[in-house]
Amino acid sequence: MLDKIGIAKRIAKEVKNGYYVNLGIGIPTLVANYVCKDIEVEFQSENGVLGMGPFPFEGEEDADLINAGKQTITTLEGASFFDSATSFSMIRGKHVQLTILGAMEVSHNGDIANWKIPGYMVKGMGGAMDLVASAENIIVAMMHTNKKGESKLLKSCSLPLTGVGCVKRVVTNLAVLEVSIDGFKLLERAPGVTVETIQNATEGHLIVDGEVPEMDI
Amino acid sequence: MLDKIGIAKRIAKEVKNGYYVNLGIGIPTLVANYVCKDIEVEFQSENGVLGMGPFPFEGEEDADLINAGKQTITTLEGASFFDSATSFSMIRGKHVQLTILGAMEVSHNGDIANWKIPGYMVKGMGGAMDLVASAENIIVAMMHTNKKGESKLLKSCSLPLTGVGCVKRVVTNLAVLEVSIDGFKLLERAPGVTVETIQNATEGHLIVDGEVPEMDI
Amino acid sequence: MINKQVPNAKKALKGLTDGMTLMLGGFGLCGIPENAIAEMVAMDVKKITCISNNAGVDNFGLGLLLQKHQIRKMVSSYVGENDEFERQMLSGELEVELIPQGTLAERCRAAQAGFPAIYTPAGYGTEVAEGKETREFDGKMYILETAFKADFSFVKAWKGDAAGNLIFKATARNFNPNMCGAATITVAEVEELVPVGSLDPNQIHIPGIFVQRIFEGKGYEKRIEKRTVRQKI
Amino acid sequence: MINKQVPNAKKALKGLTDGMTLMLGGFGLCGIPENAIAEMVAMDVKKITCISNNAGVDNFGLGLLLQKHQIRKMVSSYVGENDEFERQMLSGELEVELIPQGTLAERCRAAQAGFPAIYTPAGYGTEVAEGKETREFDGKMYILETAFKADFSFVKAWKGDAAGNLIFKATARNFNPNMCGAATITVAEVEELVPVGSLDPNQIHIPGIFVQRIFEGKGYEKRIEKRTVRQKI
Repeated sequence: MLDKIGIAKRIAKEVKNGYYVNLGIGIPTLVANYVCKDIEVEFQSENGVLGMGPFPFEGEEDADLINAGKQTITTLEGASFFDSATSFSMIRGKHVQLTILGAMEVSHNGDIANWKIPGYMVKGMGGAMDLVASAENIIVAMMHTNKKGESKLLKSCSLPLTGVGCVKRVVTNLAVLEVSIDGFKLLERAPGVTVETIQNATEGHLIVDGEVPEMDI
Repeated sequence: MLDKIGIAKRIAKEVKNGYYVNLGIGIPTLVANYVCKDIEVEFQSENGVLGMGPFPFEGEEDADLINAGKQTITTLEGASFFDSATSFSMIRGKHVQLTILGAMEVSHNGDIANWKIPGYMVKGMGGAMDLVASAENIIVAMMHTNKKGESKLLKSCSLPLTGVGCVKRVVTNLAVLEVSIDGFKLLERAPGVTVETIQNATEGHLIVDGEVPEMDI
Repeated sequence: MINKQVPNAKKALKGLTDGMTLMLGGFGLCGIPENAIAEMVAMDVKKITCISNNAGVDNFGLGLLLQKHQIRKMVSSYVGENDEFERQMLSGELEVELIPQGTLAERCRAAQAGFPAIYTPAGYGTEVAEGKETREFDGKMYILETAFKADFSFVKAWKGDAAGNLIFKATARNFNPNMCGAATITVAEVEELVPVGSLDPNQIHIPGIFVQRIFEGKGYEKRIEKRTVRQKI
Repeated sequence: MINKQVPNAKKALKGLTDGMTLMLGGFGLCGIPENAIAEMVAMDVKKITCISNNAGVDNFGLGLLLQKHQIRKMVSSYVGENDEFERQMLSGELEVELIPQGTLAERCRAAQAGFPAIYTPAGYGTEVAEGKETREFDGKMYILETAFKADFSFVKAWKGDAAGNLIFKATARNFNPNMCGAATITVAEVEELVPVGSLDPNQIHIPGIFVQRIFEGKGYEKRIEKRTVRQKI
């Protein structure tokens, strides 16, 4: 079973040379730390920066330089700033190749719910609806089950949707799964996790095709 | 009767303090020379410049700095450069207050034809269709009649249209006319030109309401 | 050159009245029109509708207007980090319309550029699409979203000149350029008002034609919402 | 940083084949991709469709491709100043689609920004609207125009870096930024390729994400189409 850092490390392997990547808040933010140093990657933040770098050293924070999570950041060589409309042109126009974000629920047809729980204060969807409606390649990073132990990989989402039929891949503390027309295809098991454990934690249709290898992180 | 410079001088009086103005090719280009020096005006050219100045001195031409007529130009203090989409945002978004352009025909309901003569080589509409479809305030500068002596102010345009119901005012070598729901309203006569002369040169419905003053140029 | 300079925030906000619809630039507390907000608090203008990506925090940004119950409705993409906001929203005192961030940006740009509406895929199949026209293009579904209509747009830039030309700094740019010229009157406040002619015409982010009034703001606090740092090794 | 640099025009045009649809920046002869055009002449690529505001003059710009009968179709707003163009058009050898200049710019921008179509008032009631969907918004009529689909986009910038970041100069900017990222592959040629990190991130006109290949062009002629001057008094 993986912890959050483990999930981030596994997702980092999905980041390929030449990718522009948008990282959501939470586990996705951690992914940047584990991307292979030998490949060329740039991180986009939808508030208007391409070429994001690490957090600043203490005393070097700039109030005018933040990411979409409102955290102070730095930029790397080759960075650029732009307005919000241009930022979403990059996203909607499919110039950002990979979007990694968290979710409360994913259904086996690729629907995602991650912005609203009826009865609770709704903070808003931010850029998530634009991201999931546009990106060619969406990876969800989340725990396989919620705090009550209920599956977050469902036949059909119960929460209000963020996007329909858009998720391509899900990486959880238990497994790597691909969204296919027939359901969640189990690609890899987390170290020490059995297929049976994954099956029990997955409410949506799970496809197990032959031997399922363990993740190599 | 006015010559082209006279028409330009008369139109220059329509340019008010604080106006952003787009000038078409031909007589409209001349207007810039006669705008009152005491008012604040900026000229926009749709190829991407605001704050156009006069032609450069010989030897100071810059191939990267032209107007929409492809002539070498200069800029004034406070000028800015921008891309074509932004340029037409200014036009379509009604940020340019006044458009002055030439025409082959104008009808008394405000239609304009100025881009195509069937049977002749068609060069294209350039930015004219965007300008006439968007501007709040469009003044046409032209001769009252064509080379054959036929009226260019018509009941209905015979040539392919550039825009419909958009012209607000026409200044010709003979008169200043306003486009109203009832027809061309005669506002001013060129020096020495009689109402009868204007009537004879106008095929579209001409409205003569009381004494028509002579232009003050 | 057409002079857009006004002496202060008070003159810049002339004509702002109760019930108006306003656009306000900024992302979180980054790049917000601090002086215009302070002046609105002083004016005590009421029942305003704010189109702004976020709603500030309890005691800064639009939170200052919320404290005084000056806002009737917020149109935003994300409104966390604000307890008073939550209280007013849950009590029904404050109306909230949540829309996708890219849709918000483009509805501003549509107003700026004279487009009546746009087709965006964002929100298709979700409650954001409810009651809206949808349409297929090349096998993909889109929602028709209309251009915003606002009375005032308040933006904050880094440098500007009396001609209204603006330059923004880093990610304080965000929605500010898209809101210029997107309302009847655009008011720009700048950290530094420089002499006309000192900005490179090639490097201006927003040409002055999109701005009606400009003034040099005072006492920018530029509060940091989430100070995150790394340790020197 | 993702490196987009290629050594020369030949490498930059790799994959360009007969029958493709291309976007080319420039207004008249100002800001045209001279090196890409020269390479296309050398490659002798045929039956291409060019989306470009103008068609060059007889012996420069796109006129060089016309001379060799390489262009099947032009999509432009204005095509004067070119006798060979006129001859080929009147003989039916060359297909020409004339569209309003603002529509041309925005159909590029729509492709860049992932919008399927736009509503513009330009051309309503004229032959440009024939066969197109029209629609009323707030009492005004608009035409639905679709985003362009192109295989290559060739743009010319003033300065650029290996990350693909671009800065344009004066009115040589024109359609170039709007065509970046509007085709499958965007090829940028620059007068000067500067080291990564030397461009101010705040002053970049086109972020590198919109550019797939970049190279430093050679021997720019930058011909002036209409040299107009005033006399020193």
